[in-house]
Amino acid sequence: MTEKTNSTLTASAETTRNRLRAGFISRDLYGVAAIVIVAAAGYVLFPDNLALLTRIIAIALLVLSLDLVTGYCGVATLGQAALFGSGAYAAGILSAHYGINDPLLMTLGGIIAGAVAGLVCGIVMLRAHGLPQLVLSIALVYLFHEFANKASSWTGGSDGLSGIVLDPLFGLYEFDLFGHTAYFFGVILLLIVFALLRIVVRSPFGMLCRGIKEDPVRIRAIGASPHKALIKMYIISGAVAGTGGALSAISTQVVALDALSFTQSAEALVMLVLGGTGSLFGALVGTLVFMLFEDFVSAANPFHWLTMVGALLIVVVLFAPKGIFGTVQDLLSARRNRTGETRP
Amino acid sequence: MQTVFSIAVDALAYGMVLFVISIGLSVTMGLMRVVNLAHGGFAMIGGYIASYVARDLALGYGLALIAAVVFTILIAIPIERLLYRRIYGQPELTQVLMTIGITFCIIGIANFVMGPTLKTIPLAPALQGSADLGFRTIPVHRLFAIACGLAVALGLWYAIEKTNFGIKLRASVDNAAMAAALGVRTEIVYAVSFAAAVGLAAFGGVVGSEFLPVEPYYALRYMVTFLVVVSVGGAGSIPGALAACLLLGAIDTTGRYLMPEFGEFFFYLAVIAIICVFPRGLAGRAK
Amino acid sequence: MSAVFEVINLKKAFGGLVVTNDVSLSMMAGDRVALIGPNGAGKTTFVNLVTGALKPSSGEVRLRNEPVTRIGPTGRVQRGLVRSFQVTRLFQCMTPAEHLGLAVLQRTGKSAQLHGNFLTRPAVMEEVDDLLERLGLYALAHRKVREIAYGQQRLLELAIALALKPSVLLLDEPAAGVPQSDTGRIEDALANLPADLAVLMIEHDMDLVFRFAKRVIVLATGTIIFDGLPADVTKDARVREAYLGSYANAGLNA
Amino acid sequence: MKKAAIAAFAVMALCGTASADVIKVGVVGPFSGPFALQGKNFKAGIDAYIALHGSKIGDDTVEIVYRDIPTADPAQSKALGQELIVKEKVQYLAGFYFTPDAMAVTPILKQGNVPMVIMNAATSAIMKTSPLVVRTSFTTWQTSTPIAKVASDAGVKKIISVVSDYGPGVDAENAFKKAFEAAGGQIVEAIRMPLSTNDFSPIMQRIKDSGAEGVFAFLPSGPTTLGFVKAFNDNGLKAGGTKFYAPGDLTQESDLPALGDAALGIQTTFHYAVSHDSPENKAFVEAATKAIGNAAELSFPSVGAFDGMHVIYKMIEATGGEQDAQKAVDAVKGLAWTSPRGPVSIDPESRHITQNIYLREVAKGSDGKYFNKEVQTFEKQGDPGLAAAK
Repeated sequence: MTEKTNSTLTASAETTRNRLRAGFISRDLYGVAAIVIVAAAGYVLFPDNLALLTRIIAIALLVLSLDLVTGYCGVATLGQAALFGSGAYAAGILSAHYGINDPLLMTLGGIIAGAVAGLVCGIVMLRAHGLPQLVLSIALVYLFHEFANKASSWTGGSDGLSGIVLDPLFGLYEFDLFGHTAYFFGVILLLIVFALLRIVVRSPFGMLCRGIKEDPVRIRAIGASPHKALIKMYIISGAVAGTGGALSAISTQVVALDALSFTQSAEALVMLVLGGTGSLFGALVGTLVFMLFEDFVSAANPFHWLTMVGALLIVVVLFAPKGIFGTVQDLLSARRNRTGETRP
Repeated sequence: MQTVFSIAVDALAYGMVLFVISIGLSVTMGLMRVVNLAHGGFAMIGGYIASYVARDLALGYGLALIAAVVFTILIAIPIERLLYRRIYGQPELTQVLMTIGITFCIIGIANFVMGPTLKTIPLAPALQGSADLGFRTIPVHRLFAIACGLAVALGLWYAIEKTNFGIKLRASVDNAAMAAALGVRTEIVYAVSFAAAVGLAAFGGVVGSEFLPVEPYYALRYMVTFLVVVSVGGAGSIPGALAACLLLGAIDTTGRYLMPEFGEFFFYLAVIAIICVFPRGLAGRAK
Repeated sequence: MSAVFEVINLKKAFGGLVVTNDVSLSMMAGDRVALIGPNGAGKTTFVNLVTGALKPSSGEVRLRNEPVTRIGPTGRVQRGLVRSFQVTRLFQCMTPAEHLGLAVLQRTGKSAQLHGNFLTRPAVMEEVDDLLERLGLYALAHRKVREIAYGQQRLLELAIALALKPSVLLLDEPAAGVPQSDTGRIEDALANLPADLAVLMIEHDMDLVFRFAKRVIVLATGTIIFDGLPADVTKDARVREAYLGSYANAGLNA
Repeated sequence: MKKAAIAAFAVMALCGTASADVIKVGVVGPFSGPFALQGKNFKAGIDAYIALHGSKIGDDTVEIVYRDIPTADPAQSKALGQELIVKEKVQYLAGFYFTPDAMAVTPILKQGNVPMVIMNAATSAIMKTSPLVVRTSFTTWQTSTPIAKVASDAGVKKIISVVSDYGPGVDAENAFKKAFEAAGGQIVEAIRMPLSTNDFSPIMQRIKDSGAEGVFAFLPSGPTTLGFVKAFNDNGLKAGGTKFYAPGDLTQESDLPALGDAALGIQTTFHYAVSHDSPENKAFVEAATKAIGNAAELSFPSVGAFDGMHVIYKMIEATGGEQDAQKAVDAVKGLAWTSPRGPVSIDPESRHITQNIYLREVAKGSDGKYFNKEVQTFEKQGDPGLAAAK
């Protein structure tokens, strides 16, 4: 290797590094801006459909939380709704049984319950790997579901938990029929969670988790415990899912067993893989595309839309195997590399 | 004592039905490394075909069973060529997405073509009625299901462990490139195994239809059950799957007898306990 | 001067099969020891016992006079016992800088922090850059590992071990799988290892052993049959007996 | 400022439909998924009503907007309800197969100035959540109470209750228990089994061991009823003379072909049998069969939907097409008419339908088809569940 090419390479490493450093803030800003723009566009384009949009936000939080454990840590789970539902029920029970109707306190309750559920699920889930782990997650979500069904004096059982009353947000904004307050509340929650998660995923801890996903043996060989890190991530994930659950409880004022269901978990996983795992944007894109597509086709043909959704999933696997966002990102970076090479 | 025997017989019958339906999935997941969530969909297609042949065409149960296996495989061949072939060796989550998509399509099409009502498969006269075991009576079709389970278990064990094809299959699984270099046409091995798995699914769908009635949502309704038994057994292991089915069948049946209101708890707690003790499944091999 | 690393009467049996039989050895700071032995001698088991992946049937492992036999693999790493892998175990989607950053952060107890990024931490980056430069990987700092050559991956493997600032380093065939053209760089890197580091290298390549080691230990069927100078190893009757047949004439007479 | 904007927007949204010629009715139901059959029946009932009575009421034209909700999913239901009210500007909400789905929407009715006509969801308590709810289906209490009298009239003293472990199952158990014990009978055991039960043999063993003379059972209509009834026969309970009582969900007409001979002789009480003999029902069945395509798929939700449309038409007549939810609901309080199921009326207090409950027995017709044969009538039954829920 000659001196000259060596120094060019070194210089290019230097620029890469600077680009990366600068990229943190700008990518965060792009992300926040993108959410704000999409949220505003949703508000302007579908002012009559804010309930759907709020629901998308709640599910997006669930999918983000799933991305943390599946996308960043490589733990496949079909039981993420256990965390989401715990948050939803906690928020709902606070209001319906304890008269705590402040939406912020209810959200806090949801976050705590989600984190606790995350801890419990994490401890159990990490006993196995691969397929058996997937089955553990299924067993867990069914246990949570059954528990909620049994504790019907608290949860309303299969009739759902109703009687959730809401104080105005900050004492100012009533939760109204059109769902404006709930929508804005949801958008703000999403922005906060997104910003915090951006910080977490590029932090040393985030890097550790990516390492665990790729090779836990190597992580142990540098003296870190994958188990501890994964439990921690599960708690964070639970808090995020709990936020989504609380938002769902607040915006709909009902919580039912489906919030804790296997179906909900599986749908979340489908949305995540659809968007692309291992990236917060992927989680958001997947949720948005799936929910909007489902809403569109199920309104267009309420009787046979499932086939269309199935076809969408197949098409995505065939033509965008890394998920929608992952594949777009690959295409863009491939183009950047090409243009980079042709530059003198 | 009589009750204990009685429960044991029920558990055995239920476990065997689970085995017959799930074993095909164990083959795809363990030997072909494809998380095939559409397995229940193929079982359902088998059920529909059998129902059509036996009920609408009145051609009899035996013929219905054969037709179900043959036509389900015929339906599955283009699906394998066009879709499954694209996901061999892909990450598990991609496989999950694809096979859930296929399941949705199968459900949607079944609902459209066959309608949402339950379909039954009229049993052959010889399988109707009950047999006397001395301490209790048992429906003959349950004995038939137990026999089918044993036959399938033995047949598969023989095919995988003792035949030339089994050797090729195991070689392809362990190291596809090496097997190909040795002249094994892995594509064909995979296609044949897939067809066998689908055929088993259809067979199980028909034999098990007395327990799990055929309707469009079948494909998703029992997906979890199949996935659980296969994983608890250790994907790819015939004895493992058999043990898991019998064990879980026993736990499920006993739980439902002793404390029906906590039946679900029992079952899933048992699943968690088993996996915690055997993190790779009952017959899981270290990787 | 006391030993930094000691293995005392280590035994491991799987059922009736004894794979590590009463092995004892000790190393001082700065030692360069090669552990060799024919296939099936129990080298891999020995490494697993020492790093804590396996529990011994009896015996003890000590690091700087502290018994670590009951301490798990991660605890031993934290106490300064670091290993490299025979086949590289790296994170394919991460960059060398990230690998080293993670190792440095882990060593300094900061790998669990939920904020900030190592690229923006001067203290971490200084160390990372230093390691990258020492091993000639600086230019590749931000390439994904799957895009870089295997020889360079081996160097990175070494760099990670160094980033953990070990007192004892277990190198499992550091040059395995590397094309001939690249072995020179690996040997350079080995020659430049910190002087006070105790290194135990498990190796097949006798040329490398002779150039690197000041002391050679031969393991055969789970027992140490030779512990002495490299110059003496080929003359030892038991070593010859252990190798001849399984290893034939290869390497030894060179 | 923001509030004012919202208010202005709301006024616009609400006034927009006041003088419109097209009156939209939003129907939420399970049109896909495991309960698609019931959703299909909703649509058949609605189509039948429109086919028989036209889509015009005075100058106004009725338009139905369908929204799918495959399983109980209140969050989705609320989103759909809001969308229908705010975006589609429906004046009436109808449908609702599951209780939680209905419960999720009731809190927004008042603000949206929209009445809700429940065409199925069968939990008594829904009626208390909003004064703008009217129900034209039934409650589980309503259909499960009379069967207790049937059992005790038949001289059965000891009964074991076996229900699916979810809201309606528990309702059925309580309703039966209350009525049966009041009639002097004894519930020897009450079993709640998980909804996902596939193999009922162990349950049958429990029934055998309990020493009861009869079984009261409740399962949601669909695949599990098939397994339950078959297990009942296969395990020799039917042959052993154990009596089988259930509300009519268990023998809904669309499941009968699958149940076949196994169901023969099962006694159930319900508000509607497709075989009901009346000119109104003949006309209804003919129209509904045409709408659904396959006669074998016709089942009870269709009649709830049919009568629901009747109530909505009356509401539209009473309000002259103006959007006034309270006025619309008030107008149908006490409304009485002859439905395909027989004489019915809307109870002014509870806004729930008062109707005849029939004792039926599964029989095989001369054409080889199975049907629910009405053998006894319990006239003018209200909802006993509402009182019990208090």
